[in-house]
Amino acid sequence: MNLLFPDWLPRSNTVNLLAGAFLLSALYAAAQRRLLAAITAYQWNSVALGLIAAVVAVVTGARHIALAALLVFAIKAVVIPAVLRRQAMRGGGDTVAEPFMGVPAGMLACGGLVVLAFSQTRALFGAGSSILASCLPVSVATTLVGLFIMVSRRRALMQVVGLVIVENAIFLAAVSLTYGMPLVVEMGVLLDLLVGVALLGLFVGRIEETLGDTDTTRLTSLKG
Amino acid sequence: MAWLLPLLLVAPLGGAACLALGRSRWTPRVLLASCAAALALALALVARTLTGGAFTAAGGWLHVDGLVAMVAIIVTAIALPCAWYGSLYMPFVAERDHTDARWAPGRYEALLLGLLGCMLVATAANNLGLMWIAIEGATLASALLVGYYRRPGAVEAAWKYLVLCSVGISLALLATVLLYYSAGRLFGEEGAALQWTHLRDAAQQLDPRFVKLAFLFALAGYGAKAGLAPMHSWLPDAYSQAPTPVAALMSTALLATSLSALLRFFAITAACTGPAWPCGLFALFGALSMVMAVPFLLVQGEYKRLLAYSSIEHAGLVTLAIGFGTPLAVFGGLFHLLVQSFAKALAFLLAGSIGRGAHSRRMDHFPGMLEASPALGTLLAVAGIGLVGLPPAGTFVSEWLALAGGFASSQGVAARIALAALVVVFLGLTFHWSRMLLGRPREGFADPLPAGSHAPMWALAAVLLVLGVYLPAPVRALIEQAAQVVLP
Amino acid sequence: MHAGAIVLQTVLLVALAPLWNGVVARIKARLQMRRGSPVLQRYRDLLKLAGKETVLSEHASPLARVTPYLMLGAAVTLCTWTPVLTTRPGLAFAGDLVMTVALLAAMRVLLALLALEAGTTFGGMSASRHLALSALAEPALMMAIFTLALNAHSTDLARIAAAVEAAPAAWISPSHLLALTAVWIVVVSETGRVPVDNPVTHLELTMIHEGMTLDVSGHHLALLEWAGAVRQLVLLTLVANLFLPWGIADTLEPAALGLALLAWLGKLLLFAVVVALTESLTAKMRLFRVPEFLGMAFLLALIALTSDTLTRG
Amino acid sequence: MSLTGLDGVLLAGAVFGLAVAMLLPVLATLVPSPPAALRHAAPRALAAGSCVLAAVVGMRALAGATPPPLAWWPGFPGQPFTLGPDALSAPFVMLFGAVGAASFAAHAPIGSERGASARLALHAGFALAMLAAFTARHVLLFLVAWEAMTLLSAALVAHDTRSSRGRGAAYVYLAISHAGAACIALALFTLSAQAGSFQFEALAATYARLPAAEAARLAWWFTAGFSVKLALLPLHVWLPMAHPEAPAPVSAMLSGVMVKAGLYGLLRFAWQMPGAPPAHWGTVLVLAGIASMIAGALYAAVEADAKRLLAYSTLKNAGVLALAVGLAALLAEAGQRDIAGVALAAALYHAVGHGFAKALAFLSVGEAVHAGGSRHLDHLGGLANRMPRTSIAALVSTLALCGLPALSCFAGEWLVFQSLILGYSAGAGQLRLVAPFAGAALALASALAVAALVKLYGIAFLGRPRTAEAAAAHDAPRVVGLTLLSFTALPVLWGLAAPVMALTLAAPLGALLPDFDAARLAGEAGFTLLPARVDGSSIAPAAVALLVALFALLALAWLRGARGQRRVLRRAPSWTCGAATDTRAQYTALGLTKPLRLIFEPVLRSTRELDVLEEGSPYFARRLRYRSAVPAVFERWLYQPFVQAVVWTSEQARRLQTGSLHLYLAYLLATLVGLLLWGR
Repeated sequence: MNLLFPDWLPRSNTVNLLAGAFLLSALYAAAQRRLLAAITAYQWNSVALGLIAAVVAVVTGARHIALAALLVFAIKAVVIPAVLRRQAMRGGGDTVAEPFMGVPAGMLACGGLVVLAFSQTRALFGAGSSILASCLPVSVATTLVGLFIMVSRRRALMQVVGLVIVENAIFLAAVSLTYGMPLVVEMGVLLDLLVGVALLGLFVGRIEETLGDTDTTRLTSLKG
Repeated sequence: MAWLLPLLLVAPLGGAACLALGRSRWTPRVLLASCAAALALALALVARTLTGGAFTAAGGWLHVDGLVAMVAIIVTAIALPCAWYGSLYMPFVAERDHTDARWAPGRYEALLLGLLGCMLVATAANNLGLMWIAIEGATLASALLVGYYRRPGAVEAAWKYLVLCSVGISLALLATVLLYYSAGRLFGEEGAALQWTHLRDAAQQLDPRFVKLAFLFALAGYGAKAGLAPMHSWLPDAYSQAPTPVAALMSTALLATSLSALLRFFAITAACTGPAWPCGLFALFGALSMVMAVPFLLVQGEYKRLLAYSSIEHAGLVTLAIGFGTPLAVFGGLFHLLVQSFAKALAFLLAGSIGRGAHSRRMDHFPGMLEASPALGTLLAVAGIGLVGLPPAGTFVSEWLALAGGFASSQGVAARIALAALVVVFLGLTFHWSRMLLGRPREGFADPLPAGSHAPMWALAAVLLVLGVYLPAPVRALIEQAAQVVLP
Repeated sequence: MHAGAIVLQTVLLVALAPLWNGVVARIKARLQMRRGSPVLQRYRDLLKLAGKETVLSEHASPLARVTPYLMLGAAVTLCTWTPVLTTRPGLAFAGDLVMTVALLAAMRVLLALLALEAGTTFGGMSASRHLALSALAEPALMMAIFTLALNAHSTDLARIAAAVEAAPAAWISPSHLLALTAVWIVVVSETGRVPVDNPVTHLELTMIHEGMTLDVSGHHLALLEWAGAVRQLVLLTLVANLFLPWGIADTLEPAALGLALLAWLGKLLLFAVVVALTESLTAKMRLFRVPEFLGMAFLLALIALTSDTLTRG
Repeated sequence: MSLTGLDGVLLAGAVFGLAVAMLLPVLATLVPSPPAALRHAAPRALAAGSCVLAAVVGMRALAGATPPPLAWWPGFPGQPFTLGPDALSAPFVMLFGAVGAASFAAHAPIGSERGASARLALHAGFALAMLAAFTARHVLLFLVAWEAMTLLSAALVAHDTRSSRGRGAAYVYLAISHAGAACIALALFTLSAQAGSFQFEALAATYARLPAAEAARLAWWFTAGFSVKLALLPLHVWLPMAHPEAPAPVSAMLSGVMVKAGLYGLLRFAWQMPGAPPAHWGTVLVLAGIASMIAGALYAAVEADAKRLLAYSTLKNAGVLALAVGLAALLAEAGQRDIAGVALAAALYHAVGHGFAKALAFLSVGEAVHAGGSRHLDHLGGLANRMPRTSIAALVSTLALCGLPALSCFAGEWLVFQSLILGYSAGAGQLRLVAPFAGAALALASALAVAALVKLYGIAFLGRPRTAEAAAAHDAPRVVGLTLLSFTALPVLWGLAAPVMALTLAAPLGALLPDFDAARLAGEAGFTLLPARVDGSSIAPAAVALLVALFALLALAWLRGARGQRRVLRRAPSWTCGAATDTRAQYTALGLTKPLRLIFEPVLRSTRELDVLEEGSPYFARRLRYRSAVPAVFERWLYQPFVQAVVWTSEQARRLQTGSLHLYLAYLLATLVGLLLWGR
């Protein structure tokens, strides 16, 4: 069980590194004006997640985590970006994400969210346990950043991207904190995620066919 | 035990059958049959629970106690009348709006049953991960149902519903993970830390910091699903756009399911950190939801949106009651959760007949219902009585029991706020109802559905009224067991 | 139970009631340098009316045939407990201040209803004015006597009289005088005297009391007239014995009673002179000034009450 | 259900009878072709009978036979529901029974089959709820009954589903009453939480033990709640709207009995349970009472709608009740407990007396309105010769409401005056200041009420019919007419036998003022009514009535002697100074009290407009239109601003829901951030 306290692991630094990359890619996505670039950022985000999963798998030697890592690569880094790209192309090629606020302001906001997340979650850990020390704050921060992306972008697809980034963050927490939940659960989670994204894609399509484009700020016929 | 798996399986199987049958005259019957079977099995489950107490099944994946049995009863008992009504309503809509032209046959039934199955699994799941998956599944199924009519409004509502609830759901997943971690060290075998029963039994040893964090995320996540303010924004759109039977089911069964999921977290947190902290948060969000619903109930033109806000208010009342934390209040809250479902479902089903008959969803377009159609008018009156909580509707007793427990509790202020909110809501709803029931009816209003469509509504009304004057011992025992689960 | 006293004062009041009107009329005539009708003329009128055929409106309800009798009955009933000669009238247990005012109100109600029986313009008009004025007069009367009642700690008329007599200082107290003025105004309006009303006119624009009996004739009219006279005399007696109870007897010795009788007659004569003077010196006021007049009475009575409170409170 | 003793059986009979009477018409509609008897006659008779039973229970309870309460456990948490009269509720139960019986007997089916049976079912349910409200001994049962009473009567107020007036009235009534009920429930549940029980006995025990400040707070909540039912200014607006709209038999119960439920609540929860009302309670009630009396009488005087007029007169009498109770509280506070007893006796006696008179008034006027086809007095007239039975009842009730001696409303007001005078001379605290004004107000209000009621009877029943309908009016159906006539006995009896009847109130008085000896209210041989003081004044209503009759007969005899046996009475057209006038020459209802309206113009602020439709010669227009209205002051200046403010705020608040998904997501994000920041 001492596997749960892997302070002595040199690899923990790699995990920290990857976690940093994870957060950075999320921020990078938040900074994007262009849809496809944001999707790419998400792809990098997923790759970082998969690497972390892999490292944890190696560390703990838990098979199901390795499997989870594979799944992450397959679904999050390949399938979902592909789906999103196809939607983006159908939605008129390299469209602009049209943020409500300028990039610098958005970055400032994201920075604030990250600080908040770190300040609120650091306290939860003692000085030790470095992996956790970096991963939970990162995942919470990324959750908030993902939410912020959803709030601040007009394009329906951008909101999907924000959502999947949030999912990534949570998956990071799952993998890093608990070294993976039971396999079945993770399967289910991933499956649900897949279906969810498919559905979102479906509705993006419908929005397009009913509204003519995917600017979600126009979706205000129901109010009061 | 023997009843549990069939209960969980009957709905999905029926759904698959519907899908397979496609547009066949058997499809609706299969739907009805599986709903009826589910109700029967749920009743059997209740009997089992009342006699034998709580039990865990399927290697710790499933767990049945008072709360589960109660929610299962709510889900199935509402699903049957809704499906019954829908079997008359949906064909009518289909041939009027030609919806099925764009929609593969049998899928409505399949989705409905899928939703039903997911809700039942989510209710009976002991493994928090499984519960999460089931609720996500329910969300997806209901999202498709919300967008069933492909008109712009429906698509918009479905989109908002899907996005907001997915975010909420993922926060709930984070909560699950955190809870899992907080117990990570305690249990040997993998996955045990996801089992609610284990967590509850070991609540004392859990790491309160993580439990608290988990509860916060769960509150935001499952709270959004249950429609607590300020995460409620999707709710009026979804309820007003979804097909009538679906809206009825969502505003009652899905609400109960999400609340029960939230209550699982609540129970563990209360056992770990002591009840004061989670109760405070519950009271806060409950009172907030009630107050938030008030202005929208006062100034509202659309009937179904009105109902949506009213269900926000009721969800708030239940949450608040549990936040009071006194036994009487918790009993009242859960009783309210049970009895308001019948009032709300009745009100929503009426929206179908009346709205279609008047070719409008605006309340000022169907005045004088008592005269236009005495049967529908009477039902509407009963629904109104149930929603505002006047005798002899059961909601009267439940509301007052909940508040009575509140005045005694440490949250007396919240109780007074809730009372004030209830009074103002009463003013609003009675105003709208007086205009719908009385006055000179519009020309040419006719009940579009066959008279048989009244039967399910009468059934709901009967339960609502009976529970207002007499609470049978089994029901009472059931609610008490459920209260035991929430706050031992 | 001194039944004798009761019968005596009742007979006295009922018998003398028409006389007082005659006396007033006579004094007025003298003031106007006329010989005037004989003092007993009123009795002759009453007897003549009593013998006449009575014409009843075809729209009148059965109530119209009962009302005159009830009016007289109520008026005479008042006489049984009004302190006339002694502060120990026999039937004091049956009625007190409130009962007196209530009976007066009852007579007013019956009279107003009677006025509406025939369904004519004049009936309605006078009934309307009558109701309006009495709505102000009744409370004023109530208040005025109430002032005394508060000092007497009782609404029993005889006790009030005794209390006032027992405390001579009270006679000149401001509240007492204010109340007296108020009650006098009320009596004037209740009895339909100038400046509120003119008992001899039948000009529809001005008449109040006469209009209500316009459709009444024959023995009904006789009963009404007599009832009105008795009521008026009772009111005057109340003023005389509650506000100026000089000479009223505390015992039933003949001497005291005789003295009381003289004092009472004297006061009535005094009142007659005052009324006659006002009627010949002042003009009748416009109808819509009358409410102010009565409102003043109400105000005075109220001031009397409160000033009493403040001075003795 | 535990049935013990005769009273238990009687009470159970009344309850079940009313329940069955409520359900029968409903169930009858399920039968394909129900016999008419099942739909109306049978339930109506059953309900009337049950009310008689209730009246008997009430009287026996007054006599001291209070049965152990019926108990039934509906399965809700807490103790079983208990139901039974006690000393305090006894007079109200009796009043309820008597009025209820009359109102059901007079509830003739009108209009469509369906509507008639629906009305009857609602009526029976309303009666059942009221009986339960008076006899409940359990918090939850009391609230259920209280709210059901409001809801069902509101449904009856709106029984004409097409009348927008009825709808508005029902809504205002429901809204205000529910707000009041919320205050009551708040106090009740706070109390029951501290008592740990829903039973009234336990509540009373706890209530008396509470610290003074807290007990006072609860008492004020109760007062606020029950003042709504008692319709004290400014919570009265619903009464003149709602009472007239209901069917006449229901209006009789509303005005005659339900208003007294407010008094019952005040006495029970703000006086009996805590042992004594809180400080300043008396003053507040006295002032509210004075205001209600004068406003009620004044608006009644200028009202032209027969049933609204009666409703306003109810407002006036509610004021009298409040005044009496307030006086009692002040006197008890000042230690003058025997005088306080007089004031309380006044309140209870007047409650019952007014209940009888007002119920009779609504029943008879309702018949007249039905026969004349309009509620507006100017469309009636001359009914006395066309509906003799009804008009007798109307006359008696009108005179009784005028507060004339020997009828039911006189003794109560007399006792009020006595307590005023005695309290004043006893120098009881604030009373020295209040008493004169209270006396003046009471006198003024009575005088104005006289004007109003004379108008009611005089315009509607006397004179000439003003419309063809009124000319063609027929008397009420036989059963109804006989009901009215026999019910006439009650106000007369309550007036004539006042001393004896006052003694029957000993039990409820003892429940409120244990050391008050009610026997001193009646003089020797129960012939005179006394203010509990031998040295005080006294009245003998019966004696007065006898004297009046005696002298009237003497006068009759005298005339017989004076004119021998000649035929003396001749019918002839009315004498209008020689002119032949038609019915329009009669005074109108508005005209009759126009002088009053002018006198009180500054208060009423009535609006008048006169426009000439057709000019004739310069001085004589051919056709005129004259409109006059008395604005509803409280609605305009008190309630409308409140409603407008609420609606405006809601309009502003609705901007939260703009439909923008991003905004909603922002809410979620903000909530999350907030929870993370301050959640723990």
